[in-house]
Amino acid sequence: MKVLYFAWVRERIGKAEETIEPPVAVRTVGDLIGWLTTRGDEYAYAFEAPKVIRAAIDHTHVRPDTAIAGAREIAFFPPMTGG
Amino acid sequence: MKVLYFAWVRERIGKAEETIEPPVAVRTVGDLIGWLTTRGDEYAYAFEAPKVIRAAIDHTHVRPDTAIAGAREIAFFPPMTGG
Amino acid sequence: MTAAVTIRIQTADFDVAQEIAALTNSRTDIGAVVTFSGICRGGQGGDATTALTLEHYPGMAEAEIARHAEEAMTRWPLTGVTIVHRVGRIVPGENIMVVLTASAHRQAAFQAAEFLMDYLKAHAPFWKREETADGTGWIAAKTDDDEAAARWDKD
Amino acid sequence: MTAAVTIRIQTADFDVAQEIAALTNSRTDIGAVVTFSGICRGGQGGDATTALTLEHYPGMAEAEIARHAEEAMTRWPLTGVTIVHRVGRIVPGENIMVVLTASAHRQAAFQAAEFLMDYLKAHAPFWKREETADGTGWIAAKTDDDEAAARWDKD
Repeated sequence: MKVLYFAWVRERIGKAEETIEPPVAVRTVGDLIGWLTTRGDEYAYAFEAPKVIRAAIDHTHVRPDTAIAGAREIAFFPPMTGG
Repeated sequence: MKVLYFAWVRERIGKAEETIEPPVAVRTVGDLIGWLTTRGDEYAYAFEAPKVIRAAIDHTHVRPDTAIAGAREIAFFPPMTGG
Repeated sequence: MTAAVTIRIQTADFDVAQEIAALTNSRTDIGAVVTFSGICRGGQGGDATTALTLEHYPGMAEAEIARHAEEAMTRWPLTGVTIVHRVGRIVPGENIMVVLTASAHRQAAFQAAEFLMDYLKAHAPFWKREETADGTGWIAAKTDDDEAAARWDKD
Repeated sequence: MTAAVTIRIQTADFDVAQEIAALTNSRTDIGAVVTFSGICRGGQGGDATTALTLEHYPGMAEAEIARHAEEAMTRWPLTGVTIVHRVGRIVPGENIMVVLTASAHRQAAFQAAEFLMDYLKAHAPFWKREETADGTGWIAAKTDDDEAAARWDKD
Protein backbone atom coordinates (compact mmCIF):
# COMPACT_ATOMS: atom_id res chain seq x y z
CA MET A 1 0.00 0.00 0.00
CA LYS A 2 1.37 3.35 -1.07
CA VAL A 3 1.10 6.23 1.39
CA LEU A 4 1.56 9.90 0.42
CA TYR A 5 2.12 12.88 2.68
CA PHE A 6 1.57 16.54 1.81
CA ALA A 7 2.40 19.98 3.22
CA TRP A 8 3.46 19.98 6.88
CA VAL A 9 2.58 16.29 7.29
CA ARG A 10 5.23 15.58 4.62
CA GLU A 11 7.70 17.97 6.25
CA ARG A 12 7.27 16.48 9.71
CA ILE A 13 7.60 12.88 8.52
CA GLY A 14 10.49 13.86 6.27
CA LYS A 15 9.30 12.02 3.18
CA ALA A 16 6.68 12.50 0.49
CA GLU A 17 5.73 8.84 0.05
CA GLU A 18 6.48 5.31 1.11
CA THR A 19 5.14 1.80 0.74
CA ILE A 20 3.84 0.19 3.93
CA GLU A 21 2.35 -3.12 4.97
CA PRO A 22 0.28 -2.55 8.09
CA PRO A 23 -0.91 -5.60 10.10
CA VAL A 24 -4.39 -6.93 9.31
CA ALA A 25 -5.75 -5.51 12.58
CA VAL A 26 -5.33 -2.04 11.00
CA ARG A 27 -8.74 -1.81 9.30
CA THR A 28 -9.67 1.88 9.07
CA VAL A 29 -8.01 5.18 8.21
CA GLY A 30 -8.04 6.03 11.91
CA ASP A 31 -6.38 2.69 12.75
CA LEU A 32 -3.71 3.44 10.15
CA ILE A 33 -2.96 6.84 11.69
CA GLY A 34 -2.65 5.13 15.08
CA TRP A 35 -0.30 2.50 13.67
CA LEU A 36 1.82 5.08 11.82
CA THR A 37 2.35 7.10 15.02
CA THR A 38 4.09 4.03 16.52
CA ARG A 39 6.71 4.07 13.76
CA GLY A 40 8.80 6.91 15.17
CA ASP A 41 8.89 10.38 16.66
CA GLU A 42 8.51 12.03 13.24
CA TYR A 43 5.20 10.19 12.70
CA ALA A 44 4.03 10.92 16.24
CA TYR A 45 4.77 14.61 15.57
CA ALA A 46 2.99 14.62 12.19
CA PHE A 47 -0.12 12.96 13.64
CA GLU A 48 -0.06 14.59 17.10
CA ALA A 49 -3.48 16.19 16.42
CA PRO A 50 -5.23 13.43 14.43
CA LYS A 51 -8.49 15.40 14.21
CA VAL A 52 -6.75 17.97 12.04
CA ILE A 53 -5.44 15.37 9.58
CA ARG A 54 -7.37 14.83 6.36
CA ALA A 55 -7.11 11.60 4.39
CA ALA A 56 -7.88 10.42 0.86
CA ILE A 57 -8.05 6.91 -0.55
CA ASP A 58 -7.38 6.64 -4.28
CA HIS A 59 -7.99 10.37 -4.77
CA THR A 60 -11.27 10.55 -2.81
CA HIS A 61 -11.69 12.24 0.56
CA VAL A 62 -12.42 9.73 3.33
CA ARG A 63 -13.27 9.81 7.02
CA PRO A 64 -11.33 8.20 9.89
CA ASP A 65 -13.80 5.30 10.05
CA THR A 66 -13.43 4.44 6.35
CA ALA A 67 -12.02 0.94 5.75
CA ILE A 68 -8.64 0.80 4.01
CA ALA A 69 -9.18 -2.65 2.49
CA GLY A 70 -8.46 -2.57 -1.25
CA ALA A 71 -6.80 0.86 -1.18
CA ARG A 72 -3.94 1.34 -3.60
CA GLU A 73 -2.96 4.84 -2.43
CA ILE A 74 -3.69 6.57 0.85
CA ALA A 75 -2.77 10.20 1.38
CA PHE A 76 -2.55 12.24 4.57
CA PHE A 77 -2.51 16.02 4.61
CA PRO A 78 -3.57 19.12 6.58
CA PRO A 79 -6.82 20.99 5.84
CA MET A 80 -6.62 22.40 2.34
CA THR A 81 -5.82 26.05 1.63
CA GLY A 82 -6.03 26.37 -2.14
CA GLY A 83 -8.12 28.72 -4.18
CA MET B 1 -38.57 72.91 -19.26
CA LYS B 2 -36.62 70.44 -21.39
CA VAL B 3 -38.21 67.06 -22.08
CA LEU B 4 -36.28 64.05 -23.42
CA TYR B 5 -37.66 60.85 -24.93
CA PHE B 6 -35.83 57.53 -25.32
CA ALA B 7 -36.24 54.21 -27.13
CA TRP B 8 -39.78 53.55 -28.42
CA VAL B 9 -41.16 56.62 -26.63
CA ARG B 10 -38.78 58.69 -28.78
CA GLU B 11 -39.71 56.75 -31.91
CA ARG B 12 -43.46 57.12 -31.36
CA ILE B 13 -43.27 60.85 -30.64
CA GLY B 14 -40.83 61.34 -33.50
CA LYS B 15 -38.37 63.52 -31.65
CA ALA B 16 -35.64 63.05 -29.05
CA GLU B 17 -36.22 66.27 -27.13
CA GLU B 18 -38.17 69.47 -26.99
CA THR B 19 -38.78 72.46 -24.74
CA ILE B 20 -42.28 72.77 -23.31
CA GLU B 21 -44.19 75.17 -21.08
CA PRO B 22 -47.04 73.26 -19.45
CA PRO B 23 -49.78 75.22 -17.64
CA VAL B 24 -49.40 75.68 -13.90
CA ALA B 25 -52.15 73.14 -13.21
CA VAL B 26 -49.70 70.45 -14.40
CA ARG B 27 -48.02 69.75 -11.08
CA THR B 28 -46.79 66.12 -11.15
CA VAL B 29 -45.07 63.75 -13.56
CA GLY B 30 -48.41 62.02 -14.05
CA ASP B 31 -50.11 65.33 -14.80
CA LEU B 32 -47.41 66.07 -17.35
CA ILE B 33 -47.98 62.72 -19.12
CA GLY B 34 -51.69 63.51 -19.23
CA TRP B 35 -51.05 66.96 -20.65
CA LEU B 36 -48.56 65.63 -23.25
CA THR B 37 -51.11 63.09 -24.54
CA THR B 38 -53.37 66.02 -25.52
CA ARG B 39 -50.68 67.42 -27.81
CA GLY B 40 -51.30 65.01 -30.70
CA ASP B 41 -51.79 61.42 -31.81
CA GLU B 42 -48.04 60.69 -31.64
CA TYR B 43 -48.05 61.62 -27.93
CA ALA B 44 -51.25 59.69 -27.26
CA TYR B 45 -49.61 56.65 -28.90
CA ALA B 46 -46.34 57.02 -26.94
CA PHE B 47 -48.18 57.32 -23.62
CA GLU B 48 -51.07 54.94 -24.36
CA ALA B 49 -50.00 52.69 -21.44
CA PRO B 50 -48.82 55.26 -18.87
CA LYS B 51 -48.08 52.59 -16.24
CA VAL B 52 -45.29 51.25 -18.45
CA ILE B 53 -43.63 54.66 -18.84
CA ARG B 54 -40.69 55.46 -16.58
CA ALA B 55 -39.63 59.04 -15.84
CA ALA B 56 -36.57 60.83 -14.52
CA ILE B 57 -36.15 64.41 -13.33
CA ASP B 58 -32.64 65.82 -13.61
CA HIS B 59 -31.15 62.30 -13.96
CA THR B 60 -33.00 60.76 -11.02
CA HIS B 61 -35.79 58.17 -11.31
CA VAL B 62 -39.13 59.59 -10.14
CA ARG B 63 -42.68 58.33 -9.63
CA PRO B 64 -45.87 59.62 -11.29
CA ASP B 65 -46.78 61.57 -8.15
CA THR B 66 -43.45 63.43 -8.00
CA ALA B 67 -43.82 67.22 -8.39
CA ILE B 68 -42.19 68.73 -11.46
CA ALA B 69 -41.65 72.18 -9.92
CA GLY B 70 -38.05 73.28 -10.38
CA ALA B 71 -37.19 70.54 -12.87
CA ARG B 72 -34.71 71.50 -15.56
CA GLU B 73 -34.89 68.23 -17.52
CA ILE B 74 -37.59 65.57 -17.51
CA ALA B 75 -37.12 62.31 -19.41
CA PHE B 76 -39.66 59.66 -20.41
CA PHE B 77 -38.67 56.16 -21.46
CA PRO B 78 -39.71 52.48 -21.40
CA PRO B 79 -38.49 50.05 -18.71
CA MET B 80 -34.75 49.69 -19.04
CA THR B 81 -33.07 46.72 -20.71
CA GLY B 82 -29.36 47.35 -20.33
CA GLY B 83 -26.74 45.11 -18.79
CA MET C 1 -4.98 53.17 -0.61
CA THR C 2 -8.39 54.34 -1.60
CA ALA C 3 -10.93 52.53 -3.71
CA ALA C 4 -10.91 53.18 -7.44
CA VAL C 5 -14.13 53.61 -9.40
CA THR C 6 -13.98 53.60 -13.20
CA ILE C 7 -17.12 54.06 -15.29
CA ARG C 8 -17.13 54.24 -19.06
CA ILE C 9 -19.89 54.23 -21.67
CA GLN C 10 -18.44 53.69 -25.11
CA THR C 11 -19.11 52.27 -28.56
CA ALA C 12 -15.72 50.51 -28.72
CA ASP C 13 -15.19 47.00 -27.43
CA PHE C 14 -13.09 46.48 -24.30
CA ASP C 15 -10.54 43.96 -23.08
CA VAL C 16 -11.36 42.33 -19.76
CA ALA C 17 -7.71 41.52 -19.00
CA GLN C 18 -6.76 45.19 -19.45
CA GLU C 19 -9.58 46.20 -17.12
CA ILE C 20 -8.40 43.67 -14.51
CA ALA C 21 -4.84 44.94 -14.87
CA ALA C 22 -5.97 48.57 -14.43
CA LEU C 23 -7.91 47.62 -11.30
CA THR C 24 -5.10 45.63 -9.69
CA ASN C 25 -2.09 47.52 -11.04
CA SER C 26 0.59 48.25 -8.41
CA ARG C 27 -1.66 47.12 -5.56
CA THR C 28 -1.01 44.10 -3.35
CA ASP C 29 -4.08 44.38 -1.10
CA ILE C 30 -6.42 42.65 -3.56
CA GLY C 31 -7.14 38.97 -3.07
CA ALA C 32 -10.16 38.56 -5.35
CA VAL C 33 -11.37 40.04 -8.63
CA VAL C 34 -14.78 39.07 -10.00
CA THR C 35 -15.76 39.99 -13.53
CA PHE C 36 -19.16 39.71 -15.14
CA SER C 37 -19.22 39.98 -18.93
CA GLY C 38 -22.56 40.39 -20.65
CA ILE C 39 -22.38 39.05 -24.20
CA CYS C 40 -24.80 39.40 -27.12
CA ARG C 41 -26.52 36.07 -27.75
CA GLY C 42 -27.58 34.88 -31.18
CA GLY C 43 -29.25 31.66 -32.20
CA GLN C 44 -31.05 29.86 -35.00
CA GLY C 45 -34.34 30.69 -36.67
CA GLY C 46 -36.30 33.78 -37.68
CA ASP C 47 -36.64 35.15 -34.16
CA ALA C 48 -32.94 34.80 -33.30
CA THR C 49 -31.05 38.04 -32.68
CA THR C 50 -28.83 39.08 -35.57
CA ALA C 51 -27.79 42.36 -33.91
CA LEU C 52 -28.59 44.63 -30.97
CA THR C 53 -28.49 48.41 -30.95
CA LEU C 54 -28.03 49.90 -27.52
CA GLU C 55 -29.29 53.38 -26.70
CA HIS C 56 -28.63 55.20 -23.43
CA TYR C 57 -29.52 58.40 -21.62
CA PRO C 58 -26.23 60.34 -21.59
CA GLY C 59 -25.55 61.93 -18.24
CA MET C 60 -28.13 59.93 -16.34
CA ALA C 61 -26.59 56.58 -17.30
CA GLU C 62 -23.22 57.63 -15.88
CA ALA C 63 -24.88 59.11 -12.78
CA GLU C 64 -26.95 55.98 -12.08
CA ILE C 65 -23.97 53.68 -12.50
CA ALA C 66 -21.81 55.91 -10.27
CA ARG C 67 -24.52 55.99 -7.61
CA HIS C 68 -24.69 52.18 -7.56
CA ALA C 69 -20.91 51.85 -7.53
CA GLU C 70 -20.79 54.13 -4.48
CA GLU C 71 -23.57 52.10 -2.86
CA ALA C 72 -21.58 48.89 -3.46
CA MET C 73 -18.52 50.55 -1.90
CA THR C 74 -20.46 51.35 1.27
CA ARG C 75 -21.91 47.84 1.52
CA TRP C 76 -18.77 45.78 0.90
CA PRO C 77 -15.05 46.33 1.60
CA LEU C 78 -14.04 46.83 -2.03
CA THR C 79 -10.73 48.10 -3.32
CA GLY C 80 -12.19 48.99 -6.70
CA VAL C 81 -15.09 48.81 -9.15
CA THR C 82 -14.97 49.12 -12.93
CA ILE C 83 -18.04 49.24 -15.14
CA VAL C 84 -17.85 49.53 -18.92
CA HIS C 85 -21.09 49.54 -20.92
CA ARG C 86 -21.13 49.66 -24.70
CA VAL C 87 -23.73 51.49 -26.80
CA GLY C 88 -24.41 51.32 -30.54
CA ARG C 89 -24.71 48.23 -32.73
CA ILE C 90 -23.44 44.92 -31.37
CA VAL C 91 -23.57 41.52 -33.06
CA PRO C 92 -23.89 38.06 -31.44
CA GLY C 93 -20.74 36.96 -29.68
CA GLU C 94 -19.64 40.53 -28.94
CA ASN C 95 -19.33 42.06 -25.49
CA ILE C 96 -22.17 44.27 -24.26
CA MET C 97 -20.79 45.26 -20.87
CA VAL C 98 -18.53 44.24 -18.04
CA VAL C 99 -18.58 44.76 -14.28
CA LEU C 100 -15.41 44.18 -12.25
CA THR C 101 -15.18 44.18 -8.48
CA ALA C 102 -11.97 43.85 -6.47
CA SER C 103 -11.63 43.11 -2.77
CA ALA C 104 -9.36 41.49 -0.24
CA HIS C 105 -12.03 38.79 0.14
CA ARG C 106 -13.95 36.69 -2.34
CA GLN C 107 -17.44 36.96 -0.85
CA ALA C 108 -17.36 40.78 -1.00
CA ALA C 109 -16.24 40.72 -4.64
CA PHE C 110 -18.92 38.19 -5.63
CA GLN C 111 -21.76 39.89 -3.78
CA ALA C 112 -20.87 43.37 -5.03
CA ALA C 113 -20.70 42.15 -8.64
CA GLU C 114 -24.13 40.47 -8.36
CA PHE C 115 -25.59 43.56 -6.72
CA LEU C 116 -24.24 45.83 -9.43
CA MET C 117 -25.51 43.58 -12.22
CA ASP C 118 -28.99 43.33 -10.71
CA TYR C 119 -29.19 47.11 -10.27
CA LEU C 120 -27.78 47.90 -13.68
CA LYS C 121 -30.34 45.62 -15.34
CA ALA C 122 -33.24 47.25 -13.49
CA HIS C 123 -32.18 50.90 -13.05
CA ALA C 124 -29.53 52.00 -15.54
CA PRO C 125 -31.09 53.88 -18.48
CA PHE C 126 -30.08 51.70 -21.42
CA TRP C 127 -32.42 50.18 -24.01
CA LYS C 128 -31.83 47.37 -26.48
CA ARG C 129 -33.31 47.31 -29.95
CA GLU C 130 -33.09 43.90 -31.55
CA GLU C 131 -32.69 42.89 -35.18
CA THR C 132 -33.88 39.44 -36.27
CA ALA C 133 -34.53 37.84 -39.64
CA ASP C 134 -38.23 38.50 -38.97
CA GLY C 135 -37.79 42.22 -38.28
CA THR C 136 -36.69 44.65 -35.59
CA GLY C 137 -38.12 45.71 -32.24
CA TRP C 138 -37.34 46.92 -28.74
CA ILE C 139 -36.56 44.21 -26.22
CA ALA C 140 -39.10 44.11 -23.39
CA ALA C 141 -37.91 44.36 -19.80
CA LYS C 142 -38.16 41.26 -17.64
CA THR C 143 -40.10 41.51 -14.41
CA ASP C 144 -37.62 39.13 -12.80
CA ASP C 145 -34.95 41.80 -13.28
CA ASP C 146 -36.95 44.07 -11.00
CA GLU C 147 -37.27 41.23 -8.51
CA ALA C 148 -33.55 40.51 -8.69
CA ALA C 149 -32.79 44.15 -7.93
CA ALA C 150 -35.37 44.32 -5.13
CA ARG C 151 -33.64 41.56 -3.14
CA TRP C 152 -30.87 44.07 -2.33
CA ASP C 153 -33.27 46.73 -1.04
CA LYS C 154 -32.89 47.46 2.63
CA ASP C 155 -35.95 47.38 4.87
CA MET D 1 -23.50 22.45 -28.55
CA THR D 2 -22.18 20.68 -25.53
CA ALA D 3 -20.63 22.23 -22.45
CA ALA D 4 -16.86 22.62 -22.37
CA VAL D 5 -14.83 21.84 -19.24
CA THR D 6 -11.19 22.90 -19.10
CA ILE D 7 -9.05 22.17 -16.05
CA ARG D 8 -5.37 22.99 -15.80
CA ILE D 9 -2.87 22.95 -12.95
CA GLN D 10 0.31 24.75 -13.95
CA THR D 11 3.24 26.79 -12.67
CA ALA D 12 2.89 29.38 -15.46
CA ASP D 13 0.69 32.44 -15.15
CA PHE D 14 -2.47 32.66 -17.26
CA ASP D 15 -4.35 35.38 -19.12
CA VAL D 16 -7.99 35.79 -18.14
CA ALA D 17 -8.96 37.33 -21.50
CA GLN D 18 -7.52 34.32 -23.33
CA GLU D 19 -9.48 31.98 -21.08
CA ILE D 20 -12.68 33.95 -21.73
CA ALA D 21 -11.99 33.86 -25.47
CA ALA D 22 -11.42 30.10 -25.39
CA LEU D 23 -14.70 29.59 -23.51
CA THR D 24 -16.80 31.78 -25.78
CA ASN D 25 -14.99 31.23 -29.10
CA SER D 26 -17.33 30.59 -32.05
CA ARG D 27 -20.38 30.28 -29.79
CA THR D 28 -23.34 32.65 -29.79
CA ASP D 29 -25.40 30.94 -27.07
CA ILE D 30 -23.50 32.54 -24.18
CA GLY D 31 -24.99 35.62 -22.54
CA ALA D 32 -22.89 35.76 -19.38
CA VAL D 33 -19.34 34.94 -18.36
CA VAL D 34 -18.28 35.26 -14.73
CA THR D 35 -14.62 35.08 -13.77
CA PHE D 36 -13.15 34.84 -10.31
CA SER D 37 -9.44 35.57 -10.05
CA GLY D 38 -7.65 34.73 -6.81
CA ILE D 39 -4.61 36.96 -6.37
CA CYS D 40 -1.69 36.77 -3.93
CA ARG D 41 -2.01 39.53 -1.34
CA GLY D 42 0.97 41.26 0.24
CA GLY D 43 1.05 44.06 2.75
CA GLN D 44 3.24 45.99 5.14
CA GLY D 45 5.09 44.78 8.22
CA GLY D 46 6.92 41.66 9.38
CA ASP D 47 3.91 39.36 9.09
CA ALA D 48 2.98 40.46 5.54
CA THR D 49 3.28 37.81 2.84
CA THR D 50 6.34 38.22 0.65
CA ALA D 51 5.65 35.03 -1.33
CA LEU D 52 3.44 31.93 -1.38
CA THR D 53 4.48 28.46 -2.46
CA LEU D 54 1.58 26.28 -3.55
CA GLU D 55 1.76 22.51 -3.31
CA HIS D 56 -0.88 20.14 -4.66
CA TYR D 57 -1.72 16.44 -4.77
CA PRO D 58 -1.24 15.54 -8.45
CA GLY D 59 -4.02 13.35 -9.76
CA MET D 60 -6.39 14.00 -6.88
CA ALA D 61 -6.40 17.78 -7.43
CA GLU D 62 -7.48 17.36 -11.06
CA ALA D 63 -10.04 14.71 -10.08
CA GLU D 64 -11.58 16.85 -7.32
CA ILE D 65 -11.81 19.91 -9.56
CA ALA D 66 -13.34 17.85 -12.38
CA ARG D 67 -15.87 16.33 -10.00
CA HIS D 68 -16.98 19.78 -8.84
CA ALA D 69 -17.11 21.13 -12.39
CA GLU D 70 -19.41 18.24 -13.33
CA GLU D 71 -21.52 18.91 -10.24
CA ALA D 72 -21.84 22.58 -11.26
CA MET D 73 -22.90 21.47 -14.77
CA THR D 74 -25.71 19.35 -13.35
CA ARG D 75 -26.92 22.13 -11.04
CA TRP D 76 -26.89 25.06 -13.46
CA PRO D 77 -27.42 25.41 -17.24
CA LEU D 78 -23.79 26.18 -18.08
CA THR D 79 -22.21 26.25 -21.50
CA GLY D 80 -18.71 25.93 -20.10
CA VAL D 81 -16.41 25.95 -17.08
CA THR D 82 -12.68 26.70 -16.99
CA ILE D 83 -10.52 26.34 -13.90
CA VAL D 84 -6.81 27.12 -13.88
CA HIS D 85 -4.87 26.78 -10.62
CA ARG D 86 -1.21 27.63 -10.32
CA VAL D 87 1.32 25.80 -8.16
CA GLY D 88 4.85 26.76 -7.19
CA ARG D 89 6.13 30.11 -5.93
CA ILE D 90 3.91 33.16 -6.38
CA VAL D 91 4.60 36.72 -5.21
CA PRO D 92 2.07 39.40 -4.13
CA GLY D 93 0.06 40.80 -7.01
CA GLU D 94 0.36 37.60 -9.06
CA ASN D 95 -2.55 35.36 -10.00
CA ILE D 96 -3.11 32.21 -7.95
CA MET D 97 -6.11 30.79 -9.78
CA VAL D 98 -9.12 31.59 -11.90
CA VAL D 99 -12.59 30.09 -12.27
CA LEU D 100 -14.70 30.96 -15.31
CA THR D 101 -18.33 30.03 -15.82
CA ALA D 102 -20.37 30.68 -18.95
CA SER D 103 -24.12 30.47 -19.36
CA ALA D 104 -27.01 31.93 -21.29
CA HIS D 105 -28.12 33.58 -18.03
CA ARG D 106 -26.30 35.66 -15.45
CA GLN D 107 -27.64 34.04 -12.28
CA ALA D 108 -26.45 30.58 -13.37
CA ALA D 109 -22.97 31.91 -14.15
CA PHE D 110 -22.71 33.77 -10.82
CA GLN D 111 -24.02 30.93 -8.70
CA ALA D 112 -21.86 28.30 -10.37
CA ALA D 113 -18.72 30.43 -9.94
CA GLU D 114 -19.44 30.96 -6.24
CA PHE D 115 -20.18 27.27 -5.76
CA LEU D 116 -16.94 26.26 -7.47
CA MET D 117 -14.86 28.73 -5.44
CA ASP D 118 -16.38 27.62 -2.14
CA TYR D 119 -15.77 23.97 -2.98
CA LEU D 120 -12.27 24.51 -4.29
CA LYS D 121 -11.30 26.37 -1.11
CA ALA D 122 -12.62 23.59 1.11
CA HIS D 123 -12.04 20.39 -0.90
CA ALA D 124 -9.35 20.75 -3.55
CA PRO D 125 -6.00 19.38 -2.31
CA PHE D 126 -3.78 22.45 -2.48
CA TRP D 127 -1.71 23.91 0.34
CA LYS D 128 -0.11 27.32 0.69
CA ARG D 129 3.23 27.90 2.38
CA GLU D 130 3.80 31.54 3.19
CA GLU D 131 7.02 33.54 3.34
CA THR D 132 7.13 36.69 5.46
CA ALA D 133 9.92 38.91 6.75
CA ASP D 134 9.47 37.11 10.09
CA GLY D 135 9.82 33.59 8.65
CA THR D 136 7.90 30.94 6.75
CA GLY D 137 4.99 28.67 7.61
CA TRP D 138 1.95 26.85 6.28
CA ILE D 139 -1.22 28.88 6.05
CA ALA D 140 -3.97 27.55 8.32
CA ALA D 141 -7.36 26.67 6.84
CA LYS D 142 -10.28 28.91 7.74
CA THR D 143 -13.32 27.28 9.30
CA ASP D 144 -15.54 29.71 7.42
CA ASP D 145 -14.34 28.11 4.18
CA ASP D 146 -15.90 24.84 5.35
CA GLU D 147 -19.07 26.73 6.22
CA ALA D 148 -19.11 28.45 2.83
CA ALA D 149 -18.83 25.09 1.09
CA ALA D 150 -21.47 23.48 3.33
CA ARG D 151 -24.14 25.99 2.23
CA TRP D 152 -24.24 24.21 -1.15
CA ASP D 153 -24.73 20.74 0.38
CA LYS D 154 -28.07 19.19 -0.45
CA ASP D 155 -30.21 17.84 2.37
